[in-house]
Amino acid sequence: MNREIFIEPVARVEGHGGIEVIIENDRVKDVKVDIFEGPRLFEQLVVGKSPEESVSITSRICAICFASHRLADIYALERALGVEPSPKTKLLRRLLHYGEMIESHALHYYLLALPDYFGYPDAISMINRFPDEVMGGLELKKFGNLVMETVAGRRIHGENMLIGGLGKLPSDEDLDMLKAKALQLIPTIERGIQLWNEIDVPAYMEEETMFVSVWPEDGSYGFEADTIYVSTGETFPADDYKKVTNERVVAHSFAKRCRYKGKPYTVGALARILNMADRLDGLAADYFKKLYNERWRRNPHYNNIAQAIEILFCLEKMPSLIDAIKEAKYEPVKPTRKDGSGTGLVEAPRGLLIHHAEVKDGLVSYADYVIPTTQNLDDIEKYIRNAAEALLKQKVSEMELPLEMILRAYDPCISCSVHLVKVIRK
Amino acid sequence: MGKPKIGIYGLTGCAGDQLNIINCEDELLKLFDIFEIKSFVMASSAKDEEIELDVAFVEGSVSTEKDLEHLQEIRKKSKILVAIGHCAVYGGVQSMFMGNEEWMERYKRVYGKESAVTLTPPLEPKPLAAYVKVDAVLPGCPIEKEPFLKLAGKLAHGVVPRVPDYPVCAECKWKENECLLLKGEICLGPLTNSGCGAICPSMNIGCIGCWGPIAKENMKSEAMLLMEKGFDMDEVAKRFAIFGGVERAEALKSLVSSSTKESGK
Amino acid sequence: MLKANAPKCNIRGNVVVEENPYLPERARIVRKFDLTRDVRFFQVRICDPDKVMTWTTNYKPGQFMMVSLPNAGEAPFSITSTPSRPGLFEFCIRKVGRLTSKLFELKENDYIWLRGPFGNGFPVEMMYGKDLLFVAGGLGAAPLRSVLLYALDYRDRFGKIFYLYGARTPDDMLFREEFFRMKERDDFECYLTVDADPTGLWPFDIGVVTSLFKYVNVDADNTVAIVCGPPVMYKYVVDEFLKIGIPDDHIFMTLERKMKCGIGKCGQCVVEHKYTCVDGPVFTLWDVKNIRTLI
Amino acid sequence: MRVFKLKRENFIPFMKGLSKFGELWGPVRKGDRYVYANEPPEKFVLNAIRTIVPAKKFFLPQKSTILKFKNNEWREHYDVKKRVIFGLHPCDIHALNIYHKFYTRLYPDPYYLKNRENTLIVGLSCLPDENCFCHLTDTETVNEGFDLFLTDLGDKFLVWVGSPKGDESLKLVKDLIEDTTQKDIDEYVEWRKKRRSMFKVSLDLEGMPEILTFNYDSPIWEQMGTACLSCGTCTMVCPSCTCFDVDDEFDIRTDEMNRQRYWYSCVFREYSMVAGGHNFREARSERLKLWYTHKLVGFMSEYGSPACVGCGRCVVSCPVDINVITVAKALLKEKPDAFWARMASSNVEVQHA
Ligand SMILES: Cc1cc2nc3c(=O)[nH]c(=O)nc-3n(C[C@H](O)[C@H](O)[C@H](O)COP(=O)(O)OP(=O)(O)OC[C@H]3O[C@@H](n4cnc5c(N)ncnc54)[C@H](O)[C@@H]3O)c2cc1C
Ligand code: SF4
Ligand code: SF4
Ligand code: SF4
Repeated sequence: MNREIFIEPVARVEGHGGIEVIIENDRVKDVKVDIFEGPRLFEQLVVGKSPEESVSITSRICAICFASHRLADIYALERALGVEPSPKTKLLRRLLHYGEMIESHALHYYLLALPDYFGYPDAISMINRFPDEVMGGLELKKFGNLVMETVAGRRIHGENMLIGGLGKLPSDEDLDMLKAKALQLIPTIERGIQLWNEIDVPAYMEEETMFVSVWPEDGSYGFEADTIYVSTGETFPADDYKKVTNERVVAHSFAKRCRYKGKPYTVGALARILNMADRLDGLAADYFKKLYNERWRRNPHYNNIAQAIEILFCLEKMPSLIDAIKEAKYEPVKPTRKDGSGTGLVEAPRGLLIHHAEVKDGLVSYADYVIPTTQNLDDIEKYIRNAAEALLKQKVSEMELPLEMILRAYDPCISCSVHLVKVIRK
Repeated sequence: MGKPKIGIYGLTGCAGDQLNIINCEDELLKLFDIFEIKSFVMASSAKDEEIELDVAFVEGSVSTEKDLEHLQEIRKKSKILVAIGHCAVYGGVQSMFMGNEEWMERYKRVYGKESAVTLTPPLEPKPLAAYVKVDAVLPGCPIEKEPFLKLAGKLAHGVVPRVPDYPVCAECKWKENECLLLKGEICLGPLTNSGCGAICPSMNIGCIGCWGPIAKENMKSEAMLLMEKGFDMDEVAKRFAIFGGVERAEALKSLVSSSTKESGK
Repeated sequence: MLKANAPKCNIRGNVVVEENPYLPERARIVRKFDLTRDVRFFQVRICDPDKVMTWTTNYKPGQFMMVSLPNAGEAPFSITSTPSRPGLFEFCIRKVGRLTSKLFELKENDYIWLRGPFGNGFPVEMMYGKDLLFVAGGLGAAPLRSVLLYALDYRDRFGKIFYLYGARTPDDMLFREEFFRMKERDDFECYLTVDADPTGLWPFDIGVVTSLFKYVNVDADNTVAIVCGPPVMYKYVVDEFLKIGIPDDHIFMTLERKMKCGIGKCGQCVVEHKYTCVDGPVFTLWDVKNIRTLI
Repeated sequence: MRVFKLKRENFIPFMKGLSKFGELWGPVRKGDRYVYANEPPEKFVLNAIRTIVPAKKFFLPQKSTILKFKNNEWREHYDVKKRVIFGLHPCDIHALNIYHKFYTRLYPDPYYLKNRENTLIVGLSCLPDENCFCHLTDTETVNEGFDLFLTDLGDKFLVWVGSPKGDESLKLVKDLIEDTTQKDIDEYVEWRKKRRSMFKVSLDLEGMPEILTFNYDSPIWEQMGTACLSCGTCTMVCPSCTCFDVDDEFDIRTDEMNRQRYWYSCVFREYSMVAGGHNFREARSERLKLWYTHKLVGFMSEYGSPACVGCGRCVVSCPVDINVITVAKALLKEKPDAFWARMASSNVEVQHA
């Protein structure tokens, strides 16, 4: 019973992950993350490809956060090729990003996390007790999709966002339609946020940790930047990402893990909201202040409510963003050089995502991607171990769900998978 | 006939096809109503793996021994097995270098030693049909909602659907687009299965072929046409390969080798 | 009952369409049984009682119907019954694909939908007083049975009748028992053959269908020959007809093409300028010589 | 035929007046080409040449539901709108006339007829570009098949009335039109002369039916077959191509079964494929040969004239240059400068599955 942990560096892992908790003599002996996702070798697939092809290929890394991957790749390659996109392009990218945040967070909060807290196998079963909330969640998810469809061309793997510009600009009518819908949905997410009050957040795993996120230079709350912020107060330029992530190969596992200064850290909605709390405004700030307490810094479950607040944030920002898009000037921009390297930093819904690319003679020569889940794994293990120790006395079958919920709180791409945690008592 | 019992499964891929099923927001309840969903791990933790299935939808490529075992189990218990998405139907982008015998090399470049993995042995990614009988396919990276609902509508009555015999260009013309090939851009529409509704050409972006190669494609003609438009053969061959799947990878070998001969002259 | 309408309209005028030729009529399966391993016989009755008689008396042998099931699609099938025995339509259907597999799942009393009849059919009036020579191969017996039964029902209107039928094995022969019984009749000559007889119990000829021509004895100038079978068969059978001396325009054959509408619109059955669904499926050898790629 | 005059400044009010008949559709710009779109008349491009897709889309839409099935019953389904379609050129109207003959013979198609009945066709004169060849197909002028037809003479239009429906529709704009004068007629004659002189293509198209018949086994079919992408573009854009396919679609949202028909093409692989997998036209060259013989010969014997109206859409749409002009040239033994001819003579050996 000595298995090794297997995580592909850029793997998307939904449905293919598992965590094994081994208990021996009433002590937690081992917590193991197994990820069965087959290797797809993306970093190798793009070598020799043109930058455009790289962008198309890397958005296939993940369906739920294809836009983040695509944007991270575009940023990395634009930096490498000396492209400074026009204002409209930049703003449309932000809109796409908001769409993805809303879609992904709504999917996770309403369809995957809430059923756990309320004791249902899925959202469909939850519908009888919370019809408005569940339908509202679907409504939000649908809106997120609509935003992505409008801006990127389709809900998943939309090809419209290109290096230096777009294939086709969305029409003003379409944008106005999005704006109107965003305003309509604000009360929906408010109701969703209020559900949190009914939840008794488990406390058995609590422990302090570090939070890492982007740090937009203009002082706003946001999802893209050239700077990384660590909750210790330090900042790093994008190209120095390795100083933070410190990807290393652990002895017992083939997977790379990340630690900052030897300590595990957390990325994601919770990290963003704690790091950039001062930068929130509007209703999002109000709800955050109302719901915040010191436990947020010790308990990963609060990632879920952070997601809900971020949905609200995106909806609130959307109208002014859309106005700005309509005003802004558009111009497609061509690469100014054929060689270079660059790092793209974005916040995927589940946390900091880094694409680093090097281009030689117009073709990608090297690529390195650091995905949020890799960064969270050590913290996930830590919290699961804490919880397992606290719940030791319980029956195995009763332990599994609480442990699974911790993993799921991270929305770690494997969140959709069930029976993730296997407790083995020896 | 009672409600057909179905299962939705994922092997190695980006889960986009399953996600797009979940993305059928307005129709999801209806789908749960028409079918008895026995397993859909991505959407529900209620599952029943023992039962015989009328239809199994499988996404993803076979990329590990574990994938293969899982697939064989699913095949055994299902009457109709439907491959959904490019990975399941053609192998996915991860199979673009299929057959060039360097897979282990690339693998080691990412993972270091080949022996370091003991969890489940990795396999070179392949489509489902490389291992089991597949009764119907819905290509696409990812699948689209409308074709999926149409497929589901057919399967709801036990009718096994077929992919259309016409390429993206047909849908592109239905949408009244100008042809990008004529404008000198690289568009894989003529070689690609229809179904997406010609999304990309409608946005002035050449089709990259994500619905996979259409049966009996005329790759030679398109390749030569693009060469006349000023692309070089390697560039064209590379583009063809990205979503070309396993079969085209084979065909491309001769395409590339003959072009090197040509340019050697 | 759909009839081809003469154009009632010019470009300026408005037209009133009395019937929608795409609209199927509901029918019920009355009886079904297997003729061979993969061919099933269906007797169906139009559900609307007012239409039962008009529909089943107003067609010609050799015509076909578009048979459909919702979702499984629609396809042409020859009517194998004869208007001389009204009340029911009969079809022989081979299981080959999407629609036919669904048809095979149906039980008695289940609904199916019909449109038609379509196609030109055999010109039976033109055959009056003539000797008839039928040659059927495999499933080709389905459309020929319609004319054969028609001719037998109006036996006195025709001269000598020869019916030659070849199948791969005894098990592949459609209506075997029916033909066995017919062989007893002395007002027409029925010869059956099989390519091979694995059972060893086959009492009649063994060999390809052309080997049965040795039994044929007709007045060549006054004979109508009718052939239907797999495409490969036509050439050999036609050679035999020509050897006997039957004129080109007295040799009829029914052909198969993909059809989606049955009324000369979808285009998929087109051969040069002929639409197999409205100009066929019955063609003469003369047509075949003039319309390239017809067979 | 009755003719009136419409001052140019009255064009917009005239169109707005007609739009009381129904939705107004006309040619608007899309990229470098044009499409019929439901837009205000200010956006219509009066010198537009050949829309990407012809007006057949109004009568047999790209995809439409013809029947619906519910409770064991099939029902007809119509989705008909009253429409004014403006901007059809003579070739387009000729093509519609072919459509009309085709769809009303034998078993009149009720969907076509309903759409036709609810459409007001307003033609528009045009000046040819280098790809127009309606002068070779005898379709450069048109006498019937439209309700109204506008000839653009610069500061004014001549308005020809082609049907009782057209006559009726003029009541909607009666204040805007006036009688013609001798001067208008003289100008019109001048305009025709000018138009005639602008055609560039010259070719013996009249001889095509015979030439095609004689060239049935010509190797050029094989050459074109190796280049043809089977993309179907030529048939989608050709205003006289009529083929469709039918499929049932069960809409799980409404529990309704829709029998749909959609544009299909003789160049598609399964066009002539029958049960058992036998394909009567397996080779691309066979399918192309059908296209050309059916359009240029087959139609002759059925309707008295070939079905090509010289609009030039296939000429500007086929990515590999297979079109009526290059095919005709090749059959007439003029070596065309077309991609497929270059491909046939190239010695690059590309093998593929
Ligand atoms: C005038 C006429 C009369 C006829 N009369 C009879 C009759 O009396 N009895 C009878 O049994 N038949 C008859 N037929 C033939 C009958 O129409 C076909 O058998 C029928 O269309 C089959 O329909 P299907 O939906 O079951 O098959 P389909 O699902 O349409 O497919 C049929 C077969 O075509 C092949 N095929 C088609 N598309 C594909 C694809 N994409 N991939 C692989 N294979 C493909 C396969 O081999 C498949 O099995 C007649 C046809 C005509 C034109
Ligand atoms: S743009 Fe692309 S898909 Fe559209 S017709 Fe041209 S080649 Fe085909
Ligand atoms: S146009 Fe091509 S690349 Fe775009 S979605 Fe369709 S198949 Fe994929
Ligand atoms: S064949 Fe070509 S030129 Fe002739 S009508 Fe059709 S598209 Fe126009």
